[in-house]
Amino acid sequence: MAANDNMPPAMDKEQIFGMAEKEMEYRVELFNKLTHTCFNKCIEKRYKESELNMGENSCIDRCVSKYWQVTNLIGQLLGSNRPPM
Amino acid sequence: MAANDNMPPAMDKEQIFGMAEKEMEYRVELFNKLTHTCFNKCIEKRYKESELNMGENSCIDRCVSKYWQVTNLIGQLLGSNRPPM
Amino acid sequence: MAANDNMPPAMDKEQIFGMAEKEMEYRVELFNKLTHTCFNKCIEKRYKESELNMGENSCIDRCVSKYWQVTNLIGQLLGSNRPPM
Amino acid sequence: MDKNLLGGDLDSLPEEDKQKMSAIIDQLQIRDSLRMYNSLVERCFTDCVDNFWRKSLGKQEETCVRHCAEKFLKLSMRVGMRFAELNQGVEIPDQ
Amino acid sequence: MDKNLLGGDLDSLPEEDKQKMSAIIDQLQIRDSLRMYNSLVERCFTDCVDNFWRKSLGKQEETCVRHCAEKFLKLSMRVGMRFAELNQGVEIPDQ
Amino acid sequence: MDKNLLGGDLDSLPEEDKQKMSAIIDQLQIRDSLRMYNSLVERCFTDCVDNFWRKSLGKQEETCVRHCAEKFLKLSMRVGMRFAELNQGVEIPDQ
Repeated sequence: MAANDNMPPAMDKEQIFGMAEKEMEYRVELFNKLTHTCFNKCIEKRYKESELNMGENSCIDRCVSKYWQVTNLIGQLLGSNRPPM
Repeated sequence: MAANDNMPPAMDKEQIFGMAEKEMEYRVELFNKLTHTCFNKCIEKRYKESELNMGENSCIDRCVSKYWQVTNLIGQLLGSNRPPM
Repeated sequence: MAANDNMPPAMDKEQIFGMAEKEMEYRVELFNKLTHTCFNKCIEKRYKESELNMGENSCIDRCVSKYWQVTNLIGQLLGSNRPPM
Repeated sequence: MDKNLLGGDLDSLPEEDKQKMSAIIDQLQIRDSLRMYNSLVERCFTDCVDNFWRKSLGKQEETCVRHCAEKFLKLSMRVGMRFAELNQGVEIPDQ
Repeated sequence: MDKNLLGGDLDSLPEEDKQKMSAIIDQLQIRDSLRMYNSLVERCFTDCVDNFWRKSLGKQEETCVRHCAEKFLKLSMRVGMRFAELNQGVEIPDQ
Repeated sequence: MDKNLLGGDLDSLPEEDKQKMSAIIDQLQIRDSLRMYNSLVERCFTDCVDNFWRKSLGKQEETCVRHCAEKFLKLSMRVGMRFAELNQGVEIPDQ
């Protein structure tokens, strides 16, 4: 940490962009895992039609809501005091 | 898009290499998913021998062919009018 | 390979850092796959308590040891004569 | 994934940084959509294709793949909407 | 993942390279811990949440998620210790 | 993965770009082969090792791992050949 003080500012900026990139990668991954997990939980695998039916739609809404809560809960356990996004 | 006009050419080139890299990552991932999926579909999990038998070999050929067709089919649905590679 | 001889040294250094980065990514991935695989093999999915019990603890130790051996075994098959890390 | 979910506060950055950030976001979106394509193919193939007696997709398999992909895209849009609401602190009304 | 498992021989490098290597390691660690967070959520959600009649997590689901995550973290630490021993050539005693 | 499947038209590029592109391809191939190694270990371990009463691999487990890995490598080569044919528009004969 102390070493930061005499690092060139260009290096610092590089790292800030690097951090922002990792943060965005995390959001993309969160969204993708959420989507695939709720697909597994809510969609019937026979694929008889291409529309989402009412049951699937409410399942999706509740799945997203519960996934969000689990993300927050585990975030607290991991000791990060910030929201998932 | 309009902003592109006054961007330095170096930036442009950077982006072209970035695009080419993503495209190649996509091909590597396609090939890996294809390989793992056809392994799951065609190979018996008891691993009694180290050779592929005749049944496994024809299964692999057809699996690759059908996977290719599914890639094209979903590519059309996604609105990209280009072949998978 | 021959082309390497007249490449600028800056390029060389870039590639060395690139190699080191891929090598570290490999170690991180090895560790993560090991962790998830041994979780799947050793932990009971009912999650009745938050402590690891004695049976789980010895299972984990043996799982890590066997995973290590499989990594070495497959490394030999792939023809790389170096240890997994 | 929607661009707005990636980075919200680009406006506060100086012009040069904004451009660089925007380029990073573009690259991530391209990579993400190519990965989504790959994982959608893998999922629908795995769920719909189980017969390897012929090398061509049967009519029933094709319909299954279409439905699978369309359901996935609709679900993905709905998840995106709900996700955006949660990010903005909107409560999802129960049932 | 522990920093020592990533790169052991940084000291032998010239100062400039050491800094660059150290920055690469930092970036990998940030990415790794964010990925671990994501995959832990996915695992514990998948194992613990199966009822979608309500939009809020039930008491039992919450306990299950806590236990799942705590077990994972303890296992991950133990795996890290055993892994480090194997890297240093220490034999794990059988029994 | 075979280099030819990654980028076919390098020859049309100017020398400097060709070198840069070639370096990108090299890096992707290294990463890909390390990932393949990792996923092969995970797959064969998961399929072949189920007994945790001892810390050493049994004879039967070792044979299983060998067969698993060898089958995977043979399958991977065959998939690569078929894949290359499809990329070049060659039809796979049905039968």
